[in-house]
Amino acid sequence: MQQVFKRPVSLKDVQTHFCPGCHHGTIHRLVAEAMDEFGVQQRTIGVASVGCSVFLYGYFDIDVVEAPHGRAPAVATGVKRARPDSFVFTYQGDGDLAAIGTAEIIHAANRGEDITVIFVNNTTYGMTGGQMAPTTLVGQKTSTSPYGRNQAKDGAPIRMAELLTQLEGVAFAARVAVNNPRNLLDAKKQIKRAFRYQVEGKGFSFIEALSACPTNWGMNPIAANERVGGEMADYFKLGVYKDTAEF
Amino acid sequence: MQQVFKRPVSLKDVQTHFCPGCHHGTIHRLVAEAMDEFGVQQRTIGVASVGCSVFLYGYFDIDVVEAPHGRAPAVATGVKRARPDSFVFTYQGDGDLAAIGTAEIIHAANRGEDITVIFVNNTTYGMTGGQMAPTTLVGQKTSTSPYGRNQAKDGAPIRMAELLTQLEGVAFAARVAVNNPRNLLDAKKQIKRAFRYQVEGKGFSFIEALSACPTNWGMNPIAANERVGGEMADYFKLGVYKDTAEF
Amino acid sequence: MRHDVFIAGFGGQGVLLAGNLLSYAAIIEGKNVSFFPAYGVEKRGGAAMCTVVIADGEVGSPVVGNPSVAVILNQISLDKYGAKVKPGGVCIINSSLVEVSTFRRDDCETILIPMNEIAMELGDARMVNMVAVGAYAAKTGAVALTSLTAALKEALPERNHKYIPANVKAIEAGAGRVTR
Amino acid sequence: MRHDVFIAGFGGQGVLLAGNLLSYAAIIEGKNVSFFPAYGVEKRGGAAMCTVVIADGEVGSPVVGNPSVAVILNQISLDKYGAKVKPGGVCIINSSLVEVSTFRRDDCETILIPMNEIAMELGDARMVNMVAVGAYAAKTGAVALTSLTAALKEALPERNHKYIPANVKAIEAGAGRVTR
Amino acid sequence: MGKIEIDELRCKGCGLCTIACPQKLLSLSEKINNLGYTPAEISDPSRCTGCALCAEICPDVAILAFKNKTVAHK
Amino acid sequence: MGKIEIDELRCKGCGLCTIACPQKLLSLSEKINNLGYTPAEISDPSRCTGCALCAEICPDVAILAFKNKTVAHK
Amino acid sequence: MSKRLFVKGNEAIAMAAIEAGCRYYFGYPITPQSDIPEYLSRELPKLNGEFIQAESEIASINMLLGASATGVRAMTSSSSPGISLKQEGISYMAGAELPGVIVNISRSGPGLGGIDASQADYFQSVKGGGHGGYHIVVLAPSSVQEMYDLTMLAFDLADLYRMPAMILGDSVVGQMKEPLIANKRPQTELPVKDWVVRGKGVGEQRVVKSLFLGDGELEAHNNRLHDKYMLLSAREARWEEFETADAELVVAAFGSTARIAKTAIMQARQEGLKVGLLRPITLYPFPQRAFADLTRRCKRILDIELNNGQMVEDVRLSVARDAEVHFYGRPPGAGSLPTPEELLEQIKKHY
Amino acid sequence: MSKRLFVKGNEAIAMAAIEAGCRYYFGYPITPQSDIPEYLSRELPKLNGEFIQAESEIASINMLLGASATGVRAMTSSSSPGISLKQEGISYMAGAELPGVIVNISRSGPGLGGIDASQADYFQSVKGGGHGGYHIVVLAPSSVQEMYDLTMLAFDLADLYRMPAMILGDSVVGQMKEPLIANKRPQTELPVKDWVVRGKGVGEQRVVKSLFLGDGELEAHNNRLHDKYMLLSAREARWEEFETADAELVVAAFGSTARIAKTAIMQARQEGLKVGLLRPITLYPFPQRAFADLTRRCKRILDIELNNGQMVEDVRLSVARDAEVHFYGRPPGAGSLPTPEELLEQIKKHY
Ligand SMILES: Cc1ncc(C[n+]2csc(CCOP(=O)(O)OP(=O)(O)O)c2C)c(N)n1
Ligand SMILES: Cc1ncc(C[n+]2csc(CCOP(=O)(O)OP(=O)(O)O)c2C)c(N)n1
Ligand code: SF4
Ligand code: SF4
Ligand code: SF4
Ligand code: SF4
Repeated sequence: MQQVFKRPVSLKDVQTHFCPGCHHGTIHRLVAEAMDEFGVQQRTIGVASVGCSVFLYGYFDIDVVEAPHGRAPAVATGVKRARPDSFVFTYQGDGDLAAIGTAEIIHAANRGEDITVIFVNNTTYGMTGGQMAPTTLVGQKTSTSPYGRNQAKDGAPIRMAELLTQLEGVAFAARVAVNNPRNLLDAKKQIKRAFRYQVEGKGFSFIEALSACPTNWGMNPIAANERVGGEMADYFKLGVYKDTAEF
Repeated sequence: MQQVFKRPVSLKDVQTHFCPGCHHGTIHRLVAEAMDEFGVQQRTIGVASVGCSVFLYGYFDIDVVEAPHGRAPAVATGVKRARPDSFVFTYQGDGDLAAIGTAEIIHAANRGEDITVIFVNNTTYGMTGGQMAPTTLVGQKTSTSPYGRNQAKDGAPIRMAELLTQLEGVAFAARVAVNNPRNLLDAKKQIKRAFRYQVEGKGFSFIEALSACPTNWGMNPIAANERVGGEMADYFKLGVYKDTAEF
Repeated sequence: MRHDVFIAGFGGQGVLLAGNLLSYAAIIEGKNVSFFPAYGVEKRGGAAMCTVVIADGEVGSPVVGNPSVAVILNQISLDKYGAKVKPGGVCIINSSLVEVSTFRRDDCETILIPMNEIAMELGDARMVNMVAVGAYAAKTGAVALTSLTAALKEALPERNHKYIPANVKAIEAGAGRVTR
Repeated sequence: MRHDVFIAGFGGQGVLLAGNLLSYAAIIEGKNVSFFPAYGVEKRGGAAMCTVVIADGEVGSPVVGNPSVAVILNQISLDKYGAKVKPGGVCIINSSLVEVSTFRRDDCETILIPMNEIAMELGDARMVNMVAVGAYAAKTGAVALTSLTAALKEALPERNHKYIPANVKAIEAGAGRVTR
Repeated sequence: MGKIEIDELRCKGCGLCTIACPQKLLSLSEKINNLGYTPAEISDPSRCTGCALCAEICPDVAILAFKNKTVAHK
Repeated sequence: MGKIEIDELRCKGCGLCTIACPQKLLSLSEKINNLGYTPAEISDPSRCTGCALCAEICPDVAILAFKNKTVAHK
Repeated sequence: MSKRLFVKGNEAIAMAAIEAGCRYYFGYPITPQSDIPEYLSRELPKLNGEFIQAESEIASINMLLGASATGVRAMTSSSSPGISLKQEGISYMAGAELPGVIVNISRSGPGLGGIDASQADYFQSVKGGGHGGYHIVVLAPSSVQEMYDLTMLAFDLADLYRMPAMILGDSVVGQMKEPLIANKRPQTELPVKDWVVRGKGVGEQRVVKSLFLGDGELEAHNNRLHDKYMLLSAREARWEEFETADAELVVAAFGSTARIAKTAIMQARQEGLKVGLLRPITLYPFPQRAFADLTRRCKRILDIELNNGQMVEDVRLSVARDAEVHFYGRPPGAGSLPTPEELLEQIKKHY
Repeated sequence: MSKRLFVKGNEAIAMAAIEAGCRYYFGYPITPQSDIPEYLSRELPKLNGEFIQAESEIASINMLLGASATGVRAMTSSSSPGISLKQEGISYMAGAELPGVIVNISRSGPGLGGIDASQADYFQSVKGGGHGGYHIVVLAPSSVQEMYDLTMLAFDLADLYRMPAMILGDSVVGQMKEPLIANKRPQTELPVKDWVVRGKGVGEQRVVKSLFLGDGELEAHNNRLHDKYMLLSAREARWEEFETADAELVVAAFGSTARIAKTAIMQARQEGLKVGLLRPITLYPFPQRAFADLTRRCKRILDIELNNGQMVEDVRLSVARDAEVHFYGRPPGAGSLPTPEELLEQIKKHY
């Protein structure tokens, strides 16, 4: 029998610290697969952000720079400008990218930095214990929105893929999910497409991946997984928002 | 004879420090007129930003809080939440709002803070001596883009009115200019409309005013004024981008 | 008198509740107490641990290097904290889950209690923590059993007050396993 | 020897160029020099001012409280800096634009030169600064006139080198107005 | 029908009013004010309609405008 | 036609594979692994088609999949 | 005796803020202080207050600045990296003489470091981590009760002296639970806030700012601030002395370290060593006089900190010229909290 | 003698950075240092370098962090409020042991303050304005020539010790023009950067980080950093002495103030007063030994700063126990630069 599924080479063979059913693991794997596919592992410099994905270097077998919370796009800019021949990606949560790091992502995107951004949207701050994020859905209860997110006071959840699409510097933007095989296979495709932009020097590429955080949603993994395809995908529509290159 | 044009009450009768032909003066006056029109002077708290408009308190006869560079929307949020009965506006340059203050404007707008933002876009950092701004046009020479803004490295000029329009919290957004009587009269109208949103508690309103900086553009005032209606308005299209309320 | 204790186990074994209960009991007795939980990264991987210090006067340090007693609810905890107990101290160990054959502390008293079995017998495996606290209180006299049972009302959320009688039984069962 | 001077006027009167020229002349003579311009807010409202210190040895402080000489090109500057000149010092004043009747410094030498007129006569009102520098150099001997003329090449951008002969004339005209 | 008053001390001589005036009545004078600027002046006051556009465009509120028996333009 | 290998030490018992399997062959076992999780198990291995969807969805790469004589699915 | 509650240190801060009349909170999540925003997000809405989870620490400190400028009592909290981000805003608040309480439940660094208890932000807090040479009040609680009481004091001192006040704690005092008597807000005579922006009405314009460009204006402003700091120093320095009367060696320590040291000192006393504790409660103003007075008699100080030596400089600057100041530091990190036993050893070493 | 150019202090820094091999600059405009980015925006593109005007100071310091992690020489510059914003990033760089040069042409504060020369960022610079108890190299040039030479030194020290290095100046040294000899980059033996990220290739994974969560790991890391600081202190402290040999009073001052003081000292000497100058060139490491040695003989120090007293603490901590340290400070602002005449008066007062 032939092996039809194996661990990507770029992903270390270790246990992760992620909670059961957390999609960070899946998204990590898809990113590693894309790295394998394009053969960029050896020239990749990953930029880790602060959040549940802070241990990027523990899981990917690549060089990694750790950025302060929210600043990964700026760090990646410094890395890529100094080493234009390297493959540079950031991996950021929604607290990291859509709150504290708003200015950095917008301006890196606007400059059209030749990097790839993997943005994991799980509608909460995972690592710090489930506080409200800019992406928390209206009505969603979190540890700092105990009565549910109130649009009148807290605003509506922010749609980063759509927002960034407005910027000329963005070459590719898509929102994906990994909650079922169909979405997952599409996610795989879009992540690879995003990588291809950078591999061929075609500019800034952005993937927003919807992700489950069973722990902080107070749900079991299956229910959490369902929420991704349910109310989350209802609000954060999956799809390719911008695709400027012909390959 | 009847006086058909007079100095608005909310504007102090003093000489400004603005350079000859600088539109900051005109925009100040229009804002003061809107204040007079709605009779809000006495309950207004202005939030000054850092830039050529830092002396807001010297020109408007209102209470003023000075914000650190870029942070006026956050300061205004604190003011308005603590004093919901006051009329709160920020007045910010393009370095202030579209560069260092990107996160603050996006999130104040996204929360739908009940404030009015006057954004003066003069495609440069006036106060610090004419460096490149996020709004500097492609090819424009500034003291830090001596060879002209290079889109490949510096990105395209950012269109804040359009970008903010994407956010649900934004109730009203318009881009105006004051370079000729027609545009000016329209600017007056839109500024008043923006004020009305706050006066009637209808949410976040945003005015982007194109503005000349003859000094740092190295142009005489008339040529600078022409540039506003010319290449600037070509790229930064005037108009109302969002207008959600019926009055 | 000053009593200090480590309580350690899996998340889910009710380690923090045990520490809280002990603390409330001390407060009821008019004593001072300090409860210091391990948190954040330390508790990743599902470990739970807390330190409780009870004193008549000032509690002093909430941080304890070598406690006089350790209440050990699972294997990992024994491996991590068993060696820290003060010479002459006591280890109260949940023998249902812990293999003590490799644990070498001739200078400590080791009390083995099959807490899971006892809790099960009383009808709910989740009462392991109560068995443990009962044993600790009875062994050390840090707080009276009556204070513990009185403290249940404070330590448990309202909705769980219906379980108080069962918990009292578990405390007593634990206490019954030790002699002072 | 140590020479220090304030040069002050409107923006547009070439105050900074005058200071630069003096500095280059000092460098040509192998001296040390420090040129410190007022900047930023201070220069708002169109004022321009700089301090130049020239010394054979270390220049020491680039900041001068009471200069031995002030070169004053307009009224505001006299009002602001006239009083700061050291007792026994010299004020070289552009009498074309400055009303000196209210200026009371019996302890200073006051040299009045109608610089605008002189510059106009030489064909360009913008050479006021050259007249002033010439007068300063001649009065103080801080630098030689030949050094000044040699320095013009350094201080002026290439495209303005064609004006050097006119500037030299202006320097000389200024120098001709003072006796040392 | 109309009249303007130019505050020569406030005027910075930017010239914007000169292009705003539909009648082309305004120009910059030769004389210099106390800040070194050449203030605007009106050439033929009798032709002023009191449209106030010069006043509107002036960044320094250096012009006041008057008109005969019409409602104030806002 | 197919086969999967579940790494019981890596499995965190999230159950996502149980809903991904088109044949509904997977379920969580009763036994607890060294980290306190109940790992997934396959009930009727002979019915496994080797479609690898369980492996794809597993966040912990705890499943490897094999198939007879077909090209690897990527 | 009123009822003793059993409360986490962080929560005690949140409770005290409410008791002190604070109804406005602006913050951004960070371990190990998130209990504070979590508590306030539950309670403030009930009191008609405002809880904003801001987009960042920078936004938080500036919302605090804005709210404080209107005269309300307001607060922000964070932990070390977040506090670094607030430095510009703190400097602006100090410059504009705005009250406002800032809580730093600090963690270990530098950089991302870890989340364990640390005292390595001492310098940042007391010397001014921001630019421009200002000071803020810095209070260092060492028990849950003090987390509560000093938070109320922080609001009062901030209002009394028109300056930001900081609570500097760590995860030991933040995460531990202890009995708490929820004291009422002290009756402090507070100055009228006649400087706040409120809409000028028919009155005078008011401006809250730190920009001073007139000749000599900024210097005068700084000198006024300096005078205020001197006054603060003369009036508000607070410290605890424990067993110092006959001590031959005095331990200097603050916050959580002082708690650990206290047990070590009790142990030392049991062994017959005459050891005491001088615990600064206000880190700024630093209790210089207490050290000066004490070292007129006792010539041996052992300064203990969870860092590589920071407060020890202020101790050295305060003691009598002939006093010996020794230092023992444990830079923080997972597993690096000193134990009483360990500190006892250090005491014996320097005794 | 090579040709003497006539150059502005700020430009000297930019020129030196290029001579030192720096090809990457990230910054955000702020007075009074904008000459630096302006110069580099012209020159770096010609050298195939990268000049980025970032969206903020925070982005700048983090771009520096990223570039530096790849091993290139890189720089950022700003002024006080902007430097406050960089504190978190500086702490991360210190924690990750990244070199990189940071220029602070500081201005007066606190808050927005003004743009005049100030030395009120001394504490922020040398004590660590960011969190976590780290240090960075801090160099204080006092002439245009030193702006140039010390910038090159900053790059070397940063690489030698794997830590950020700061140039701390102000508008006096930044805006003044003086003759400059554009020295060649010194031939320094630099360690191989075997820690940089570069794409692992077939080699070992490399990680640049400041997170250390293992038991005892972060403490060990901090202790290693501390050892490095001690080494730096032992080897790299630099200072200038002027007329100290027979001095009965020595002025301590750095940067622009030292320049002003020098003239005052020359005047004092002319009047027969035996006065000298001890000017720290490295503010961190502070030249403690120089002060200790000097005050074994000369017991009177007059510390002069453009602030209300900061370096004076390090002076007090360094001098012999029986030395008297006096302080004269002018907090900065428009019109508040002291003159030599004024300092002479102070010298006489304390002589
Ligand atoms: C400056 C700063 N502020 C706050 C934090 C605390 N913090 C750590 S991770 C995190 C956010 C985590 O949420 P997210 O980015 O959504 O990632 P997730 O953990 O959900 O994957 C925060 C706020 C920090 N480390 N630094
Ligand atoms: C934190 C910080 N960074 C930089 C500055 C310097 N600075 C003052 S104003 C300004 C920008 C001015 O440009 P803009 O906002 O476009 O307003 P304008 O002057 O053009 O009206 C800058 C960068 C500052 N004061 N604070
Ligand atoms: S807390 Fe949430 S995001 Fe973090 S590992 Fe657990 S499930 Fe994943
Ligand atoms: S510099 Fe530009 S923006 Fe500033 S006052 Fe002058 S013209 Fe206006
Ligand atoms: S527009 Fe105003 S400032 Fe400009 S020239 Fe006319 S009157 Fe003068
Ligand atoms: S998806 Fe993976 S981790 Fe989850 S139950 Fe299945 S095998 Fe286990």
